[in-house]
Amino acid sequence: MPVTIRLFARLREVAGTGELTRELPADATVAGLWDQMVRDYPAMAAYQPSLSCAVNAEYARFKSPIADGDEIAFLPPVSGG
Amino acid sequence: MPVTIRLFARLREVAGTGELTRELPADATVAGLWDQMVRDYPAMAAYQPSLSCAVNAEYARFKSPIADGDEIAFLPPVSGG
Amino acid sequence: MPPPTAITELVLDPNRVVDAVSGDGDGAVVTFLGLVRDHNQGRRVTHLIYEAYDALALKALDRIVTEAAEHWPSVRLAIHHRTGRLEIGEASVVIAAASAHRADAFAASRYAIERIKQIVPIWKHEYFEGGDTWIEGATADPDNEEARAHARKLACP
Amino acid sequence: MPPPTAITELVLDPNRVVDAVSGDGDGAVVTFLGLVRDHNQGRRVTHLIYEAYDALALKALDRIVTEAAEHWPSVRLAIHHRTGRLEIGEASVVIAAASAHRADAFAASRYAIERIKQIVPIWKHEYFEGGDTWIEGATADPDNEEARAHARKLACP
Repeated sequence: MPVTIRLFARLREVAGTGELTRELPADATVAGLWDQMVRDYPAMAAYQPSLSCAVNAEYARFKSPIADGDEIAFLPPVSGG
Repeated sequence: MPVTIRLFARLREVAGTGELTRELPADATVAGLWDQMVRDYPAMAAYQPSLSCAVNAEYARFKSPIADGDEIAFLPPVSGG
Repeated sequence: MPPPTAITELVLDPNRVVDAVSGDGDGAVVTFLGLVRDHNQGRRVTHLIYEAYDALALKALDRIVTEAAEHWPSVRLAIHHRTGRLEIGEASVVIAAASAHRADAFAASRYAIERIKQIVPIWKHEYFEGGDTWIEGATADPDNEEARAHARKLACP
Repeated sequence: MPPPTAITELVLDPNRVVDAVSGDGDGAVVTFLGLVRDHNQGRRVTHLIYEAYDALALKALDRIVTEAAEHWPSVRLAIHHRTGRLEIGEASVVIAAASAHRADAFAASRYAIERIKQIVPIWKHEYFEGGDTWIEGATADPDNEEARAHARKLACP
């Protein structure tokens, strides 16, 4: 199933783009997708301990399942304000 | 010696004016002047426990002496802000 | 640059008070606006008239700025207080505190409004449906250390 | 009336954020302005670029407004955050908290800025003399009750 991946700040720079698409198996989780990202972009591994994620613009857990067409975002530590 | 008396808020209303002049003896104090005010305007007596005073636009004590030409102000409890 | 303290009959402009304090090194500006409320202690307020002993009120504001600088040296503080007739929703006082540190900016602006209510010779004449009354708050005494400590405590950090 | 929360590339107008919250019953409005400083950790900053996950950032701001309403029911809160390129002295965030009670208005606005730094998906790209760097602060987790309690504690009363 197709999903959209959103990347921000340093993660966006590492990937060279803020938006990717991937084809995932039906039982995919956010954690599994992140593992795939780290394989594709090893420099992202450093963010593992401090990462947040969102599914369809709602904060989510890494164990959350992914559904067809979802938008998954990986968020480095935030610095608004 | 001549002095100017400034009155504010309720005290101004009691006296019917915000500014008075009085002729005082050379050894006058703020407390003595206030006693004279209360004699002239008995309704002011209620303010005795909560009153502040100033001499020449500086906060002062009631025991402060008064000099020729001073401006003495009597201030009911404040309510700025 | 606007002055740090002012007593004025003109409508207050919060941006102008902020301009009096903020510089390129500041990351935080906290402002406090005191507004005329449409009610007070069950009365339906129609408007207020603020009376001030202008010369002393300005000195009292300056004193508060000095006190705040002692407590929070990183802060620059400005206080503009209006006098005369004010309608509902209008600002009677605008305080701005700028600092590199937001905790200090919050503390100094809170301290300032508490001290204003304690020691600045300004009086609120409240006009409400059915009458009017002078509001009488604190006996002004800048040397009352207990009052100052109370304001310091309310400012928190 | 302006919206209570906004993520925008436009210059922020503090008066507009105040207008989003203040009503005739409010005696106090506290605003917080976050400004771009000309220095950070010894670096001479030239400008910042703020990047946001807009859709989630707006929801996070709404969440903070809801949280503040739980803690301080008397307060109405508005938060506008800017994105894109900001010059020194410009406001990156404007918070306004209106209440009949000044203590609550101070507390809610302080709470809001602490929570923004904890959970709103916005990132600061700092450009300084000699380079640039991403500022990385808190791992965003709205369900982290410890972080929320910390923000509550800093808000004081």
